[in-house]
Amino acid sequence: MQHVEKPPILSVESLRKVYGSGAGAVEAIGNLDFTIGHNELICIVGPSGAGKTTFLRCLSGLLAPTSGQVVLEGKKVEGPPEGMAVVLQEYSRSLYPWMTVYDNIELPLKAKGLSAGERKAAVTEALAAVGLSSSRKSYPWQLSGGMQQRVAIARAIAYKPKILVMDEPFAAVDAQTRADLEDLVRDIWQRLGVTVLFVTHDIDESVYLGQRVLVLSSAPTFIMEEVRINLPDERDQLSTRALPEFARLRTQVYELIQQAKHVTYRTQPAVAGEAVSHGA
Amino acid sequence: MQHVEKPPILSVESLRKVYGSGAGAVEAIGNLDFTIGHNELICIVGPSGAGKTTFLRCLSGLLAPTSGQVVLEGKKVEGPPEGMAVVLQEYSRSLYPWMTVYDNIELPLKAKGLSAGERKAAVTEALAAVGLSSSRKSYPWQLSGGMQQRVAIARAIAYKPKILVMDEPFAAVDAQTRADLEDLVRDIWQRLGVTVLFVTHDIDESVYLGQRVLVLSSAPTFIMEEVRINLPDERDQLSTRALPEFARLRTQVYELIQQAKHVTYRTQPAVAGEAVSHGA
Amino acid sequence: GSEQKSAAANGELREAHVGAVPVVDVAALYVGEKQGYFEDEGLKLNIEFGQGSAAMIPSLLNGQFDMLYGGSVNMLQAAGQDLPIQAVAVGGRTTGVVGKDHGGVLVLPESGIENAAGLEGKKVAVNALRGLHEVSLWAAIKKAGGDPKKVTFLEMPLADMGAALESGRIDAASTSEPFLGVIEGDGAKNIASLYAEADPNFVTATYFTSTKMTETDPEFVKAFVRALEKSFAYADANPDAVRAELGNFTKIDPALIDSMTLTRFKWGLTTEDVRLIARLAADAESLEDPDKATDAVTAFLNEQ
Amino acid sequence: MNMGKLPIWLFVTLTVPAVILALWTLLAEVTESLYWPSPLAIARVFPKTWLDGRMAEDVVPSLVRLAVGYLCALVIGIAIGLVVGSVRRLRLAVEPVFEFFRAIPPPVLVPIMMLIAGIGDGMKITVIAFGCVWPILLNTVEGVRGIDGIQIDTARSYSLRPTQRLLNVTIPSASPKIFVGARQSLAIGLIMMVISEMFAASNGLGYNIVQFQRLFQLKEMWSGIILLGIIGVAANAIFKLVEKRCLRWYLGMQSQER
Amino acid sequence: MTAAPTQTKKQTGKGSSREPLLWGLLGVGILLALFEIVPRFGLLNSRYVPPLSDVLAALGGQLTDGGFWVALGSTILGWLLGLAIASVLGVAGGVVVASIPILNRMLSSTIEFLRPIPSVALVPIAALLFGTTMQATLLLVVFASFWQVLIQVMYGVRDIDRVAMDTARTYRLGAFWTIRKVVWPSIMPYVVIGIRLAAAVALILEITGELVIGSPGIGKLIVVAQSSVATSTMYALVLVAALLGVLVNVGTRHIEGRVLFWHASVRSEGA
Ligand SMILES: Nc1ncnc2c1ncn2[C@@H]1O[C@H](COP(=O)(O)OP(=O)(O)OP(=O)(O)O)[C@@H](O)[C@H]1O
Ligand SMILES: Nc1ncnc2c1ncn2[C@@H]1O[C@H](COP(=O)(O)OP(=O)(O)OP(=O)(O)O)[C@@H](O)[C@H]1O
Ligand SMILES: [Mg+2]
Ligand SMILES: [Mg+2]
Repeated sequence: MQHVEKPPILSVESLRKVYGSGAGAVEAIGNLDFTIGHNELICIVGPSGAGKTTFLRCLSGLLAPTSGQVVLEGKKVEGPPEGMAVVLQEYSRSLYPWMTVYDNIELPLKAKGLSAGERKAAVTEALAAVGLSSSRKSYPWQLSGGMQQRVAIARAIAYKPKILVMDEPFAAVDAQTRADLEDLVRDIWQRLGVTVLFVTHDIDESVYLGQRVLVLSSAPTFIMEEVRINLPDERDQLSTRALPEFARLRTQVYELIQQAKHVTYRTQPAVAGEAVSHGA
Repeated sequence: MQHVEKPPILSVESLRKVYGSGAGAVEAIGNLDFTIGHNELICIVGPSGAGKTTFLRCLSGLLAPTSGQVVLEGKKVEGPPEGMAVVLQEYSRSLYPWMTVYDNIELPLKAKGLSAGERKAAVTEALAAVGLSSSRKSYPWQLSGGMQQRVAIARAIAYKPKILVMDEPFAAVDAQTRADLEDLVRDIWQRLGVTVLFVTHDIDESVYLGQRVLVLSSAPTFIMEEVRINLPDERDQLSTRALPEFARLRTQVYELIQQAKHVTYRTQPAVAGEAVSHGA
Repeated sequence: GSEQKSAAANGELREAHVGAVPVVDVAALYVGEKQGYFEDEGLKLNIEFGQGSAAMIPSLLNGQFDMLYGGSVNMLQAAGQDLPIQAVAVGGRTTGVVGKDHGGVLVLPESGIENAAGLEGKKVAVNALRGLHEVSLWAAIKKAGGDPKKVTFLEMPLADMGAALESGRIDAASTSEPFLGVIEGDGAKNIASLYAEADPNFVTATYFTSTKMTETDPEFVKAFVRALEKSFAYADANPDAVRAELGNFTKIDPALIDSMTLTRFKWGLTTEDVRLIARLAADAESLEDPDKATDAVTAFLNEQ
Repeated sequence: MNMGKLPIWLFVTLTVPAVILALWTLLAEVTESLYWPSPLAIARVFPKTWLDGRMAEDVVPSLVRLAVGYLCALVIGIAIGLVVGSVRRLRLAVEPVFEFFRAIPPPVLVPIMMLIAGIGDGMKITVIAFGCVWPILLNTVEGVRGIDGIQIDTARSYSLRPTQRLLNVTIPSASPKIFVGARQSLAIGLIMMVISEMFAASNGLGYNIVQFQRLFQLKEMWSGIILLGIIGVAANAIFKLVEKRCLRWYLGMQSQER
Repeated sequence: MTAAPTQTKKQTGKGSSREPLLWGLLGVGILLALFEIVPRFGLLNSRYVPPLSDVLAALGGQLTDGGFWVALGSTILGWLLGLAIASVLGVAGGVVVASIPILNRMLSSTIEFLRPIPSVALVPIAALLFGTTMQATLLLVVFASFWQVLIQVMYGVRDIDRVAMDTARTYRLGAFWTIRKVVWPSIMPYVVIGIRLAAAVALILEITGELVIGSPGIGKLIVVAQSSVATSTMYALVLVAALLGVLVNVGTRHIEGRVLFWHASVRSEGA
């Protein structure tokens, strides 16, 4: 496929995932094959039920692929790899109700072996970044949906991962907060050299954030198209979004998604011409 | 406040909600006071953690307000009123994991006393409307996030309520599906004469859908502004969103939300001048 | 805690752990202790109560108990199954007086049952199936001309028989003091003195120990037996002392104690006493090989 | 595929029992205690003890009582548990009462039951049901209490009728916990079966075990215990089948691929 | 963390800390009243089930008796010790067995085999190993109550939220933190029931053990009372045992309110 400039940190090799077996089997991922470079910011978009979450679960070692593999820094992923933080789509269930917001964010840091002082600094900073400093002593179930989601994001940020994987992380927050968080992600990405994989349904967001946008087809999914985002590296909410190139890209992605709904990967050379040629 | 043309179906009277008591108390709703007419489509926007979900819970009788009341068709709401369907923000937890998608949607219809034939027709239609006809026999936990959300929507639609209350119902679906569902809601609203209350974080969506957009301040919340959407009743995704009036309205709402983050209702005449004058 | 203290105080006294059940017979031990008979032999008694020998024999075998008081039939059954135990002395005995014994079979007056033979076809409660009561009852029934095989025996704790009898759930209750007196007092009729009818010299209970004990420490066993003999003699002569002790180690109502029929503290246990019980037990299908059991359990007695 | 799995299955299920048996045999041979007969000796007495008539006369009646008692406990435990779990104040009031009864040892309790339920099968079934009911009851109560608030809210907002709520929401939601209680009770039922037959019985598996013990027929007693264990394993297998059917959704959900 | 329970307690409002106790007292009060009324009015023969007032009188007699207190002390000691051992073993074993599928499958038949073994059958072995000491009874107590906790915990592990576990895995919390901060709180509702079930079983076996084997405790006093036709005294002793059981309930409920404040079962009742 397209050329990746930076040395690859992650390569996905003919990944395929089928849930269940026999008559009730659901093929979620048809075939995924691509690489991601160091410190890239990749956005993934695709129709609802395409297989994005499934892909992220395979990538983060939570789910064993049916065939194919994910190779991270030269090692095959078989369990959750070190230095990766994942914000799961089910954010509210990923927070532990028996811990305060603060403790929820601190826990992975404890496991990582940070000292008390470092932990405190990291948690406080992350909470401030998502605008929840005042809720640190609350329990997750005392927070609104959007606040819970931000706690999950704060936990991932405080972890200072090498790879940050986020599954629709801003779905439940308002437009203003969303914009702030988008800038936060880009900032972290640029400042800390993190590699970011970002699943979203917001087309503008994918264009605004990413260096590349992968458009997935509906399940069983494959990469329908890869859109390079040739926007300047310095982006900001007002000016970047006003660029004509931005408008062009978002229209391009939008149209691809509209197509994506009707295209799926078929292992047998059956009907959809494009899909087959792509898969082969 | 503003004048409502249609006879009110619902009036919210100095509603206030404080979670907990004593030192740990959180005031979610400062003061809400407004009415909704028959067959109106109201969108509610506001910062994350404002109190939107809290308000919807009070309105639907799931939560007792601290003071004030909600009056529906002349009766004070004290428990979930009949003829109302609610799509909760925690959509995935609102589906019963022990029932298939089909059964989940059918259950409320049974409660309503529909005959088997009617139920079947209603469920099938609703499933088709949200694009999940092929998943009717799956269990909710076998679906992707967006699919689960669509099941919750299908359940509300199949119920054919008089009042439809939706809390960020399209947060987890892709742009294309979202557009389809938006049109579905408007279609139902127009065709069946339903009154709709719709909480969203998507500003475009609120403008595209609503007749009025209520902008809430951050918690403790009150109505910061009410924006009338004077767009033609016949809307469609391409042409309506291209109207200059649409652009103006979305900018207006966007700016209001940016303000909203910094304004809260204070019972004591303390600082924020506007808030107090509004509450008084 | 208290054991160690007293052992330290009387350095020369050997502690004798005796397992028993809280019944009249055991009063002999308390009487003897009070009279100093055991101290004279260099022993200090430490009596512990349990529910029955089946659960206590393991503790005897592992050395927790030095001596056990238990039903004679039980002892034979254990010996019959090759458990290494030895009878050392008599524990209790029938009074030998029909109608005035410490064990009896009670029926409701209106039941029309007149004697042991009348139990045929009836439900009779005993405190342990194939135990002392059932074995002696078989003998009593046979003596009265009945067929014990036609009797339905049911197992029931002594304490619960009164209620069951009164409500008609059982037809007869084979019980012993103090329950005997209580239920009789409530109006039940005593139709058979089962021990006395089985044999006027019937040994109801014995003291026994482990074979290992008789081999490793026969002196202790002999000392215990000597002290016990004196205790029996004293108890036989002074029933009031026995009644007084009963008030101390049981919770029996004082009024009841005065009217209770006591066991007969007659000393002496011979191989023939044991064999008789073994035969009766075998007749009652409760023991397989009476001679083998007798021989096994009386080895120590015979050495004397 | 199945042929290939069989040896693995055999290995997995039989290794631990085999090791335990071996150790036991070794221990028995070394200590030569009458109280620890070797499995070989037990196996030798087993057929004569249980297969000659006792199966029909003792084991079957016991199992019938067990089944009846267990089913009663199931019905009563779930019914009371659903009510008590739903009404907080009722729960607060009756829970100590439950504990009160639960703490009474059967040797004391059975005689009281004899006063009420007689000495026949009724009493024995009552004793079994009494023992089995608590794990079911407690787990049902907790199951009902622990239902996700959102699930209840959904039921309320769609105005489900009480029976519909009970059948479609409360019971399924509590069912994983109810099944834990039912599983616990399975073993307790067997134990209570033995205990119930210590009183006023003249047949039954438990009755025989107690008699063997009383008569110092220890090999026979152990064979009875082994039989109990076998029944336990068999009952559990049946239980698992039922659970698999009733909790298909739950097991599917929890055992999703990770 | 420590501040939390008070915070939630406040939320439940209306002097709720005392309210459960009042309801509990009401329940027990009605029960005790029944115990007085039923024998008094001859619904049950008062010789065999004496009315409460007689039992209380007998209890009064016991309370002044030093031997009773010693016995009660050793019963409580044996009981709590056995319960503690069973709980620790049960929780540890349950977590280990349930979280390692192969171990689970290898052990399941053995567990099912051992569970229904009645403790009465184990009496001789316990007595053989330990005689009439406390340990013999302790063995019975632990053996019987262990299974309750074990099964409860095994099911608790099965019920851990998948997403919660996935989160722990992605952050590589490791066995220590995962068990301490994720598994343990998740299975807590199950553990509480397990310990409550085990507490009653342990108490029953402690007393039965004393009763049958003759190890020290109130069970032994029950034997003496039973064989002495001292029915009221016997029921007084049983009443003591039952009240210990009620104490368990009060205790676990208190603990539950503290450690499960976050759980739906506690939270929903507060609102
Ligand atoms: N546990 C499961 N068992 C069976 N099928 C599943 C399971 N989980 C997901 N699927 C199926 O796999 C497909 C992809 O699901 P996935 O969650 O990856 O979608 P997604 O792209 O994340 O969608 P969304 O944007 O709605 O979250 C869906 O068709 C879904 O029905
Ligand atoms: N159970 C609770 N206990 C205490 N505080 C709560 C509780 N639920 C909500 N709150 C608080 O009330 C406020 C409003 O919450 P609400 O869920 O209504 O917000 P929202 O407007 O729906 O936000 P979002 O858009 O993020 O869903 C928040 O500050 C939240 O912390
Ligand atoms: Mg997804
Ligand atoms: Mg909300």
